Amino acid sequence: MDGINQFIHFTGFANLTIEHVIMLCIGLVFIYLAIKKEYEPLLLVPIGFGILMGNIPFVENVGLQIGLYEEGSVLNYLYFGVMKGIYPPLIFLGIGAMTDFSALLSNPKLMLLGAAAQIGIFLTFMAALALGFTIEQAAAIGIIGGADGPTAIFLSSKLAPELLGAIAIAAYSYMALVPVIQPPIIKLLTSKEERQIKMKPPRAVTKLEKMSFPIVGLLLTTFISPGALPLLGMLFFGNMLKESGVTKRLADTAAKPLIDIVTILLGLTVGASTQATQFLTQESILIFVLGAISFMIATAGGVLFAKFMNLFLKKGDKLNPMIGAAGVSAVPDSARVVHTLGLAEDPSNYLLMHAMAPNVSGVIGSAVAAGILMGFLLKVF
Amino acid sequence: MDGINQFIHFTGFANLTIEHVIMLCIGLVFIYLAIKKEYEPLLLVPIGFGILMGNIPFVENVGLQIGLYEEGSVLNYLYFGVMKGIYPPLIFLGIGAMTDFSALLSNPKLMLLGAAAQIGIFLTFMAALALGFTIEQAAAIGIIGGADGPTAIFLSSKLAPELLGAIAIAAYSYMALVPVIQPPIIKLLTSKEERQIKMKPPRAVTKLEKMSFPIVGLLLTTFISPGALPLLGMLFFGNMLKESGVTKRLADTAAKPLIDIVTILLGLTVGASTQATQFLTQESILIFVLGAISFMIATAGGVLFAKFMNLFLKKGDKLNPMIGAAGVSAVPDSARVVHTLGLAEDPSNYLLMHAMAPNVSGVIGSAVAAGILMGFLLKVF
Amino acid sequence: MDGINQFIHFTGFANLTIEHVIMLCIGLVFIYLAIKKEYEPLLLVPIGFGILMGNIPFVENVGLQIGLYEEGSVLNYLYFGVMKGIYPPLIFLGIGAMTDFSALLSNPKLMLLGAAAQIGIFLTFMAALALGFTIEQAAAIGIIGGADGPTAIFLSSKLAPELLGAIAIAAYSYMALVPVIQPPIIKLLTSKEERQIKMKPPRAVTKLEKMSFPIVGLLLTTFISPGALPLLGMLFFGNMLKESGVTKRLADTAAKPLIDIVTILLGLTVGASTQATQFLTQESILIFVLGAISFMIATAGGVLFAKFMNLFLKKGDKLNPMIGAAGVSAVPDSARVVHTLGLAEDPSNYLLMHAMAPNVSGVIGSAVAAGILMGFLLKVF
Amino acid sequence: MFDKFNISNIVENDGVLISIVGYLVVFTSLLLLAIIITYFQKALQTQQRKKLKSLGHRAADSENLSISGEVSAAISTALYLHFEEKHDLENTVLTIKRVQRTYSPWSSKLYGLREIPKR
Amino acid sequence: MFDKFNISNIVENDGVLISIVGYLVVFTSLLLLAIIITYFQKALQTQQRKKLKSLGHRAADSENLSISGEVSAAISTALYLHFEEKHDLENTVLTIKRVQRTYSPWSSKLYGLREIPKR
Amino acid sequence: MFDKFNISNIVENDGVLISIVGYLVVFTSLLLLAIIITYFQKALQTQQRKKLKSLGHRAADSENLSISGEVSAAISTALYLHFEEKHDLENTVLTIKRVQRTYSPWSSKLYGLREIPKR
Ligand code: NA
Ligand code: NA
Ligand code: NA
Repeated sequence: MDGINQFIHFTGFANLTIEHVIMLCIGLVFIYLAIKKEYEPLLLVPIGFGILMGNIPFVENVGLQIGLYEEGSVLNYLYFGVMKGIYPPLIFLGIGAMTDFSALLSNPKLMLLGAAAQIGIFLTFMAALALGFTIEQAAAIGIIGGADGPTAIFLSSKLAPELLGAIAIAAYSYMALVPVIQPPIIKLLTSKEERQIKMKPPRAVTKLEKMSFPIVGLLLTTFISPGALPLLGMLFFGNMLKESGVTKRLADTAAKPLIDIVTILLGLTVGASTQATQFLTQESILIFVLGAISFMIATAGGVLFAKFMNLFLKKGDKLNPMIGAAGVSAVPDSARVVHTLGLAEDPSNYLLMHAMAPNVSGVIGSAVAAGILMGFLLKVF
Repeated sequence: MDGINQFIHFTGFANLTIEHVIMLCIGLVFIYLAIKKEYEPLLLVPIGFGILMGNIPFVENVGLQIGLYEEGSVLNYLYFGVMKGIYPPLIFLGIGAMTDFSALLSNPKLMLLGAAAQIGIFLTFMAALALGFTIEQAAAIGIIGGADGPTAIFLSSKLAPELLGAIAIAAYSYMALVPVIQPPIIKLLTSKEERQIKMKPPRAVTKLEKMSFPIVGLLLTTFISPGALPLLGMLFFGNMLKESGVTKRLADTAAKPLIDIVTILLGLTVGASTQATQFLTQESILIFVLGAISFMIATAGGVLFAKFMNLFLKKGDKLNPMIGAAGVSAVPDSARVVHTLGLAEDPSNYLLMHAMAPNVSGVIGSAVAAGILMGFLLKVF
Repeated sequence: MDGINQFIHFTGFANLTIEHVIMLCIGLVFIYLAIKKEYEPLLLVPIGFGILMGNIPFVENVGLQIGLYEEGSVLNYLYFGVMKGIYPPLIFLGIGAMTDFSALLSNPKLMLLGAAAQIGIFLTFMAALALGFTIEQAAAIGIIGGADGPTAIFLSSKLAPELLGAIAIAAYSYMALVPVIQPPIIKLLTSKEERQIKMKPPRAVTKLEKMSFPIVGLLLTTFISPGALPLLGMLFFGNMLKESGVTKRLADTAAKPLIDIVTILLGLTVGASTQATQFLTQESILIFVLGAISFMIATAGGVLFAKFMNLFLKKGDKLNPMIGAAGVSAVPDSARVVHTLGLAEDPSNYLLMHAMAPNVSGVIGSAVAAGILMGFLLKVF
Repeated sequence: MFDKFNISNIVENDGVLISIVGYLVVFTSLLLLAIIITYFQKALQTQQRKKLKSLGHRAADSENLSISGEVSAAISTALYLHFEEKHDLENTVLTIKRVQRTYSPWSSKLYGLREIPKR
Repeated sequence: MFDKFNISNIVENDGVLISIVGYLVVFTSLLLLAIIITYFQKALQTQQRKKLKSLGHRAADSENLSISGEVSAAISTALYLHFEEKHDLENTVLTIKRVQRTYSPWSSKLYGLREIPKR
Repeated sequence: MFDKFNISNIVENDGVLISIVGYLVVFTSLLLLAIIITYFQKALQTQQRKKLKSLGHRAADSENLSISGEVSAAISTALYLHFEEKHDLENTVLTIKRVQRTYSPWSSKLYGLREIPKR
């Protein structure tokens, strides 16, 4: 009887709490959204399943080595790459190897929209400060507004590892929900005429320009913000492999098996890091609220700045202000949202290529912002 | 002359012992069986070559950093994933991503055969106890009867790392030898009529069932046996990636480069862990004997339970008892053995699809068993 | 104003030195050579971009965790595989999985040319000793003459980690410059008649010979030089996977995603290890000079030994002495250089297949040499 | 080698108890899984039949929802040929055509890395 | 939950300062990048036009160096169809054919691992 | 920079000894390898010829067991074209067709992960 008792004592049923149930349901919702709505499935499926795996109830710290937070467990070893900020740069490497920066190169002034949308980061940073978070935590929460999962994970791992799970989940959730969050804000801030503005077709970009971009981009952005080197260095390195024309083999590997492996491990462990016993706190909920606000501010920032730029542009060159919303990044979803809205107003208005420019520069923008925040806050002396 | 002496002192020839010769021959036999007989070549070639590499004689512990057991050597670093039980769950991830559970879903009652065959684990466990092994060692030895390499390696790494090499080699050897071990036992326990029983064609399985299975399977099995989470969590996660329909890219990577890389490293280092100076002991030989017995018991258990089930099934629904033998797992070899035996009796009797159901549920069964053994034996309090 | 000052203090502009500028230019030259001249692009692009990333100026050791030499930085984690000598054997694994040793098997006596060219290693070793390097450093510098990047990195990581960056950069630079370095030396040492010698077509090689080679090669070379086990073991293991005929799946993975991932990480971090603050020393320059001499001696050694062999070969069997130059390895560039020179003398003289034999045996030769040097110098007792 | 064999070792270590509990648990988990799957499938089929009916099909019987015997035989034959290594046929019969989705710049899916959205 | 809201926390922590400096720096870096790219492109086009002229072409105007409107429309249509998941068309329109280079022994590129050299 | 050059450093450190032993060992290993391969091949050919004879072939001479000159020339030409980057030809000549084995559920090879067995 003793053996049976012990066995029962170890089962998940014996250790189940209401928090576990809540988290398991959240995991199921993530998987549902990924499969049914196809919201960011490549991330929501691993994260959702990770949430399930991280919330199977068990007796902690008796040497079973099951949980992500137990030293010696497999999940703990795989989580190492998240905790130490190793996975995000590798993901950026793969992203660089699959990104075509042509849209941005053909119309460089659109990069400013990617800068403007980063206002979400800094306003949220201040709001989090006001709510009593430490300055490091506030910075990590603010970066959710950058709408870049790897950047958010990287900065959190350096500044506020205790919030990493909540920040990562918030960032990816809202990135997945971009098609829900952005349209009302865009419509609120633009007139019908503005939404119907057609933009000039982008000009062709030469091979030499594409090859030079990763080098120029690396030198300029990391000279200004050296803290962004791990992220932007890898992003531009990946892009160099792609555009050099002589390293296709390496670019292919970076853009497929390497990024896939890292995505699987990152998604799974980030999901599993939401172990109910550690995750369901008031702080986590606050982070979710701040994250949502952050996304909205960023969207508004991009759109309003596009309207501001229009004041200075002559007639034929005016921007469709909706593409400013793509500056939040959340690549490529927000660009696609803009495109869809454009088609709704005028079925012959294809905004996707134009929206991609602020979209990818938003990535650079938030990585630069992360680097600056690290520069300010990681100071030891 | 001194230099030449020193050089000679360091050569393999100067350090060769009879044990090295024996192990080198075993390595050659593994490679031979893999290439000539095609017994599990994807594992026996790496393991066999690993045995060769692990048994090149050298002067140990003088800082050369050659041997697997020398800190700082490459083999030692690569062995880390075996020692810490990291590789097996990653292999299960890949296996999940390539396994189609349709056969099992279309006839769930066949899962019981996969449970029945696990009797081999527990009887061997008791036999090993009787022979004087510690309880942790006995459990690790018993799991050989689960006929699943990764499960055996995982449990050994947690419970009895000192026996890991011998257990892994035994498990994979017998899995390779399934076509030799099983047929006589199956024939002994079944009549000709039984072996000729034809089973109803399996029914089709919907996409929704296949998608739900990894979730239901995860929750149920790991709630009952949380210790199985690292293995079964990854198995079902891989299957989720495969069946979700929206993460094909990740499933492909898990099922090809990821599992291949891990298989190469695991096979090689498990092979190299058989360094003669540490491996050729009476214990190792005992483990091999117990492993063989374990496989036979498991086979018998599966077949006999199928006959037992037939007592309760009405005429047209009777099982061909041979498929019980597939419950040991050793996927897919034991299913194929059953199929071949079926064809020998009646060239129109295709048992493969039916045998796959106990075959894959045997995998789940032995992972659950491993989890329970860990729960009983890893207790700290 | 304080904040702005601090920000400026952290920028690359504020920390830029003339050494950084020099290194950045070297990085650009590497990338230029890779893209424009296609000299070893799969290595020079990652190394070149790594040099750029390693020489973005920043404030060191204030916790920013940017630099390769700062503990906890991403580059530092990725550099682990270089420092501990893990990447080179994995590259050898991939190389083994893509190398066809037929050329060598069809005319085994050509292997001696691969041995002869290793004279470059030992003469440079002595020269470095005379110049005041320690014996470990001298051995690591000498191995540059082996013209094998992974071997050079592996030996340096074990014997002289402080010189690793310079040695790796020197080795890869000269491997890339083989088409520039070798032709004049070859022409100097051979007459026009010699360069026009046609060789018998190689005979076919059976599958069994190709399958046995990795086993025989492993046993023989590592019995003689156990220190070469990490490199040669992996090389022959990869080749076993390729030639076994039953592990194609694993060979494919070793030869593509695995080697690509390792190449990306190795190239990038070796490049980034040239951080100006640590790299630009008189020692580094000496190493470059010695490396160049080493390549020239090796080339001459191979050619002269081919001429020496011709003294003993009867008329129809004479070697074209140019193929001796391919014995330095730098696979496959030096073989191709020989081929091109051969065509220049006689457009119907195809030397490539003949040159591949000394070419690949040069790889084995320098790995054996590395093993012996380790045996002599890593002694602890 | 087997001289140390001593049955009392088993009892002292709770070996019998652990074995019985362990074996029962393995059985229970797979049995429960089988039961859940079965019920889940029944629920699904009921729902599906309702749908089919409401769409005007004749009451779909279970036969219609399963693989027919002929299809099954075809699969078995294919598998048989497969294992007999009739290579020419094998490749014809079993090749599964995979259309790999191309990752153009516009579907590069930075971060999101998501597949092409439907709708 | 929001009761702790206290604006003075921001000022005490230099929050405003960091935010302003941070936002400005983000702007500056992307602005500088945009400017450099623009100038680089102008320099390139000047050079290119010179070349074209020296080769006897009529003075190439900027139109000739850009994607024409028609091409752009075609691309947009393709993308539209792509996102509307007209699958049959999609695969026709957007498939990028990749010729994977074979790695024969002779291009195995030990160490060097380099691609096939031109010239 | 080279002013520190001092030949006595070599002798003091056993540099000459190590070099001579080292170089000899490298030679020896490759020489032994060459010898073993040669003998192994001879043994194989003897065996093969016996087999061919026993099967009623005319005594197979060594020519028959090697690549003929023409084949070799063809290969060389292909390689030549290959390196000269006659791209159109290259792809025709050197493409090696790989038939990737499909991993259907039935050959999924859990654990075993083995390839399809012959027999
Ligand atoms: Na962003
Ligand atoms: Na099993
Ligand atoms: Na060499």
